[in-house]
Amino acid sequence: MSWIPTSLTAALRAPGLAPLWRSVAWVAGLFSALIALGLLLQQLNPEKRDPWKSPELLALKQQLVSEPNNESLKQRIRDLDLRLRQRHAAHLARVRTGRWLLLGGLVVWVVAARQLAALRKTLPVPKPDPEAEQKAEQVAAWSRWAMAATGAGIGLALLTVAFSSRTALSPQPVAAAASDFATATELALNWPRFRGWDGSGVTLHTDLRLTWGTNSTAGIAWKSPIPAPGYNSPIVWGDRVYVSGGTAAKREVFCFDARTGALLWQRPIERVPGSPPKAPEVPESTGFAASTMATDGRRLYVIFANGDLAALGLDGTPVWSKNLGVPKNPYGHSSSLATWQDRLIVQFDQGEGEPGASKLLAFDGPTGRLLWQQSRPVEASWASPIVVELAGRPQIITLAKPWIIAYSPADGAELWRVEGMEGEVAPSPIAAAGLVLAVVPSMKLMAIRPDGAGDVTKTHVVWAAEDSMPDITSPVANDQLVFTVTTPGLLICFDLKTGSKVWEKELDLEFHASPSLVGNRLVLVSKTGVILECAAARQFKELGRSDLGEEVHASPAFAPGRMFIRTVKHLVCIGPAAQALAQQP
Amino acid sequence: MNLAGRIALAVVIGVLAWATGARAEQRFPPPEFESDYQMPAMTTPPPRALVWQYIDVGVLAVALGVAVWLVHRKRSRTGVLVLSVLSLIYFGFYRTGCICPIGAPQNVLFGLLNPNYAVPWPVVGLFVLPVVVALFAGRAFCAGVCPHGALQDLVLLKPVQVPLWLERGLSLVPFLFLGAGLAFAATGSIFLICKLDPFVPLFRRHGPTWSLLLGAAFLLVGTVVGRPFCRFICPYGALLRLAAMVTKWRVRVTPDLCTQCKLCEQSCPFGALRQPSSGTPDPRTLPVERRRLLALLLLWPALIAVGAWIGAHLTVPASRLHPTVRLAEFYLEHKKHPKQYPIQSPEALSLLRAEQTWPELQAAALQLRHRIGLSMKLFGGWAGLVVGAGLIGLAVRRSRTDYEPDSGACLACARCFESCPQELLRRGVPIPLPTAASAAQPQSVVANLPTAAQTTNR
Amino acid sequence: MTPASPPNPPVSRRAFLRDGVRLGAMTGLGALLGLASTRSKAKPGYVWQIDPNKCVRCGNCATACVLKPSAVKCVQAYPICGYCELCTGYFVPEPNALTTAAENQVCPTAAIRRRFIEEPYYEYSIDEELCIGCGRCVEGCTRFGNGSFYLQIRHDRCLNCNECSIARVCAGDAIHRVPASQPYFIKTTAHE
Amino acid sequence: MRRLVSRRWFVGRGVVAAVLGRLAAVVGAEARAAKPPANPFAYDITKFRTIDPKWLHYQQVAQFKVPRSEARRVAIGPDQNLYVSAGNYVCVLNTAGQRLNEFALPSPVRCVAVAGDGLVYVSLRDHLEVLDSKGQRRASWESPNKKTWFTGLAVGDNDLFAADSGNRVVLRYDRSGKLLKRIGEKNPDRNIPGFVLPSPFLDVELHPDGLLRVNNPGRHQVLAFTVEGDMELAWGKPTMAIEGFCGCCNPIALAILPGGRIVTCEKGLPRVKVYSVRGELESVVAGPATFADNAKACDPTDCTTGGLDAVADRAGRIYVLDPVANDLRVFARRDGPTASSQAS
Repeated sequence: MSWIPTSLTAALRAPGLAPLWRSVAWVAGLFSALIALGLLLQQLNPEKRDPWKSPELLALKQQLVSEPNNESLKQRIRDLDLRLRQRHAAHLARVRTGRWLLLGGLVVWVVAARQLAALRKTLPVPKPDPEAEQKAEQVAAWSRWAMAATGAGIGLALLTVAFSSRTALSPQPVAAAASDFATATELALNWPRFRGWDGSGVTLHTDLRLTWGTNSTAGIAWKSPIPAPGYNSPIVWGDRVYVSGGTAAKREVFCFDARTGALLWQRPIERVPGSPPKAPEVPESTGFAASTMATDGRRLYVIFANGDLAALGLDGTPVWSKNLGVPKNPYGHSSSLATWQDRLIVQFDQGEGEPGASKLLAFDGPTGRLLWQQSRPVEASWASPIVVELAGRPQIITLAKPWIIAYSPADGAELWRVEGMEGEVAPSPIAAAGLVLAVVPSMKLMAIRPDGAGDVTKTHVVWAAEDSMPDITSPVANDQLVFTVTTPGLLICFDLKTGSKVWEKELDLEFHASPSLVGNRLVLVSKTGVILECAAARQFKELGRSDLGEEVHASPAFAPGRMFIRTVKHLVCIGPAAQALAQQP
Repeated sequence: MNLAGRIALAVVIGVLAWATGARAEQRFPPPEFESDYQMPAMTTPPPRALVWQYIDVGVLAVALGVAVWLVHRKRSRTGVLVLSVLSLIYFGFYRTGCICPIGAPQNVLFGLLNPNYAVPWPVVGLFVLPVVVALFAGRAFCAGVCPHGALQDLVLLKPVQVPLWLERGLSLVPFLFLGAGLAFAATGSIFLICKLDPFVPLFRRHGPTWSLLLGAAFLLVGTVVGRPFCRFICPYGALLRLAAMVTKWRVRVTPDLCTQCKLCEQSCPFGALRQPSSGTPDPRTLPVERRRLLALLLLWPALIAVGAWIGAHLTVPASRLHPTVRLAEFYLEHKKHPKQYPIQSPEALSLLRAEQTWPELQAAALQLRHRIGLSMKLFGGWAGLVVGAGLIGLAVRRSRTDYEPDSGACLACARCFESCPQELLRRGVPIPLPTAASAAQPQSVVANLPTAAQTTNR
Repeated sequence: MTPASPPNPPVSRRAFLRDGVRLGAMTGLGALLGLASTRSKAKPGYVWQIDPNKCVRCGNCATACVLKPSAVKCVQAYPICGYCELCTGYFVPEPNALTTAAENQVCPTAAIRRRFIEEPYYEYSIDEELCIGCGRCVEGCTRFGNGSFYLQIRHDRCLNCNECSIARVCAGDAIHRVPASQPYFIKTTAHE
Repeated sequence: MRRLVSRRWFVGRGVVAAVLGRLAAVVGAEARAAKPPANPFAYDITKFRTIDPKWLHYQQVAQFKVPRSEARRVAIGPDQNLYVSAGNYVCVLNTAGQRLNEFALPSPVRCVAVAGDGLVYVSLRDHLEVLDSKGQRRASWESPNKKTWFTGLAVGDNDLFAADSGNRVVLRYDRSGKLLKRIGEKNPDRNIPGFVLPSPFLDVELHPDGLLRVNNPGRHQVLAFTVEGDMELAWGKPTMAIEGFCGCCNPIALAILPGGRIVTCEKGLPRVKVYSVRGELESVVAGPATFADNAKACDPTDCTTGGLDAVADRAGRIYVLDPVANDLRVFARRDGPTASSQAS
């Protein structure tokens, strides 16, 4: 191999060949450059060529979903699809050949350019260099600096990287914080707020005896005195029942054992930062503890008429408390609390609609931090908000004069609003069969489609039934019928789909408690303590009544096999007696 | 049917046997076809057969042998050139890279530290052979066997000399790169050296745009700067450099008498050729140099400590190169600032996995980060060590009587041989005649000869 | 002076030093070989492969491979295929009709061949030249079917990079080195 | 001069390439930094995951774990107790989920049925066992077929029906274990299409109207057979839409409500639905949202690990077994005409 290459190289390096090599080098170089550029462009945006990303094709396929029998459309899809895929294949082939061409071009270029370079090579003309040594010293010095600089430079670069990066990764568990609230199922199986988890007054625990005839107390499992007055309704979590009570002097939370009725603990809410030293004047008709408590399954929340708001652990240990200011409210604050995930939702309406007076507030359950607040263009109201999943999104539904407004619990953004609330708004909204039902006190019942945005007064009111309507109690509904009962005792049944009246019935009773649904049974508790059970059906049918013999203003709460009713003095449990319960799961 | 083919068949059969083995009877029967339908088998084309890996090692060994012979015995630049072309074709364009000796150190270390990856013998061979050769005969691998080197060598057209001081300054980089590559490989984070390799994508004619462009850029720079990757980046080169420093048979411009004609001075495009320097130091500078050396020796441990300290602080960003840690961090970030990722997007699916396996993932990530922190400290220490050693190396004065390549930096490309008149005489190759371009040239040569003689007689 | 003549004293000291270091290096390499031999029992080496039970069909296989089109392809495990007429791996979620027309196919490159066997059974097979390894069909088959479609790295195409660029971004952490002697996962799911 | 030009040319190209490289890098970086693009390869079925509330007439009233792992099928006895086949056991639970009794068997129990007289019929993979109400083994019946794979049982006053997925047939035995008939095998003359089973989910139920109901998952249908093996009617159509059955093989399990309406269970998109006897969809009991674990079970492993089973009690409550979550959920109608009647 010694002589062949040498002679060969000698031949190739005949000086005469220089121009040839030069032109070859130029041609090959330009050729390669062009190919390389082409390939680069192909490489830079391949997406354009990917058939599966063609917006046109996607659009056509989308269109086909809406018009499945459009043959010409199908044909267009097929043609386009074929065209796109052929283009894709062509692109791949092009790139493949392009790469080989580039390789070839470069080989030729390298060979030619090398020959050229060899031909141009001339022997160096070294001159004796007297100060070579000094130069060497110079270079040595520079070298030291260069090396130090390299080291330092890299070191600094690494340092900047090191100190510009933060991390959240640590041995602490994070998942715990994620679910600091009960699941929807848990909430639904308990009675975590006024009128149940979704505020509809419907219980999932349908196997319970509600009445037992009038002249006995057979149905009463137990009956325990509540140490402090209050119009709020009981809430239930697990086998605990909670109520609040209050006077100008002292405001408290009480916890009862659901099985035995024993008062397990009572916790005064005192030394609340910002709480007025002297309790405000509030009328007897509402008192200090008209608002029902709420729980997210981890903490209890309670609010009083003096604006004190507090969170307790399920065992009564204080978590946080604050004062929202004494509400400007002729009857005293009575809107009940609501929760969403680990958030507390407070509807705090006051005044005559002066801007900024009425608010909707969301607090972080564990800390009490204010997460967001929305000022509401409404007057004081006494209705309670509900938080429900409607039209695929969680919504807070609020009633007050003059607006029905829905908010997003995540950020408080207003979702939609409907005008038309009048009078003193006390009945709370409910959601049934995908509709929102709102009572305009003693005037009408409205059904609203909750999938709108902005002011949907014109567009989303499905129906409105003008009739003698409640001024205190809230409606209740299954997915076919809606029931309302007025204070003087007029019970009306509407068709949920149409709003047409199905039947009405004069009851010889007065009502402050809102009606409830137990399976297909409608339960009413009268002001005088009469429990009335009738069929939630298209004809009125009384199924039974019993008498507690005590005044009742609060709405009942439910647990598996039990119903809890707060009378003016007592907490009453309707259901099998404690020892009977022991066997039950 | 060739050997590979037969092995392929064996593998397929093996796989099928394994597939239709123990659990087969558990399988719910597919439909019984009334037509005489034969159910096709799933094809399993085998990977590149094992023999070929041994063959590669064999070829490597042979090529190394030839290279040594060409450089030390035959002393033929042309030969080396031809060999490098062949290597480029075989190791480069035919074998398209992985696993190559440059990446092999990572596999070796990874294999030694990772229980469920045992280094295959061929890989060990790829790693060891060039080093051994370098220990005895210099960087023959770089000269004509490494496809990366060959490629750059071929495109080197108009060498410009990189100033020596810059050369020395940058010569630190390969060592640091080697340290980083090993540090990451040891923890299984990433094979950095392979990830950043600029030429393998060219050999494959496939790869991410950025790396193809990187390769192109290196080649373009390489047309004027001799082998930029080999000199200023290549981590394996750093290893071989260390080995070649203590090589037994050094590459010399000529085995014969050096006439100090300086004709070879410019002939090395890689800045490896060193001028003669009298070992006798200048008495005026001597104390300064002594003090400098002393200071550096004392400074060395401090440098190492600083390096380790920096390394320790690199733990967090470095550990992000490990997919597991990265996922854990991504998950936590997502928990803090939730973001809606499109349905079935990789991000969404990764987050789902993190969600489902969080405690284990967290534990794994933390453990990994601990290990990575350790290796980063070591890397930092190594960096300090390298810088210190470099400075000290400069501080000690070497004496050279002749023009000769620095045995560590010399890539044994045999270029300088051609430029030495003595060598050409020895080989009976005609000395190139002066061209019109340099008329003054012959005298200069002649003029130098006596001075050379004097210097030697001194 | 001639090459034969003994070198000057300082050089010889250096030479001695060098010999020492070289010896050390050699012993070091020897030790390394020893260690390696204890660790690697003539392992035939490794290849990259996808564990179908960890694969989550994120689509990275189609995009992240250094090869275009990817070395990952969908494979059909015929013995566990249901030969369904309505193949959720072949048809889009709501096919307009159970025909091979473009608008009904889930595969973006029409790489799945549908062949009638007998009422009501159809054979589905993959044309690897067209398949890009996106895993859309795998998702459909796995979600509603027997999971007889699944993604595998095809070793006649795979370059077996030292650093598999898909493995680095795999959303399911499904890609790992497997012994080259068993280069494929063969699905044998017991249907229970 | 040319040389200079050419050098500049080299350098120029170098610069151009470098610039392009940087550009590409920057573009790439931005592409990565920007919000992720939708996965072009997504197989999107999200819109089928949510169910129109107008169908949801049921609500969950209870949920409890199955005391043993690997729950497969559930049956209800005349005593209104639940018999759950789980692992190698048959667990007897009351409707509140308390374990009342437990029968151990030698190998995994595929399915179970309880006769009016309290006898418990259990199918292991390839044969049947008869237990008394105390769990004492009374008899063991072999299957006439090879590669038998029992996946469904139904028992009437004097017949037992066993669905054999392995042989794609429903076997009719008398109560003494004598094989009387092979029902549902492909038979063009009696225009019986035959069962198409991509995976072993063949179920059989005895309907109050005296006909058998058998699912034909590969055809996305429910078939009605006389006990003599004549096919009377078939309903069900393949679609992802709520009113039909989707995927490769659905429905996978059946249950009969008092009054004869038919409950169907599906895998893939885990759904439990109620159909009229004629096969019109009446309501959806629960969907993927409820059975999240089950829905996930289909990825990353394949869908044969998913699936549901259901039974209905006298009060019309539906008990759904989720083998993935290994629990039972109890559903009752919202406007329950059934809800008031006391269960257990």
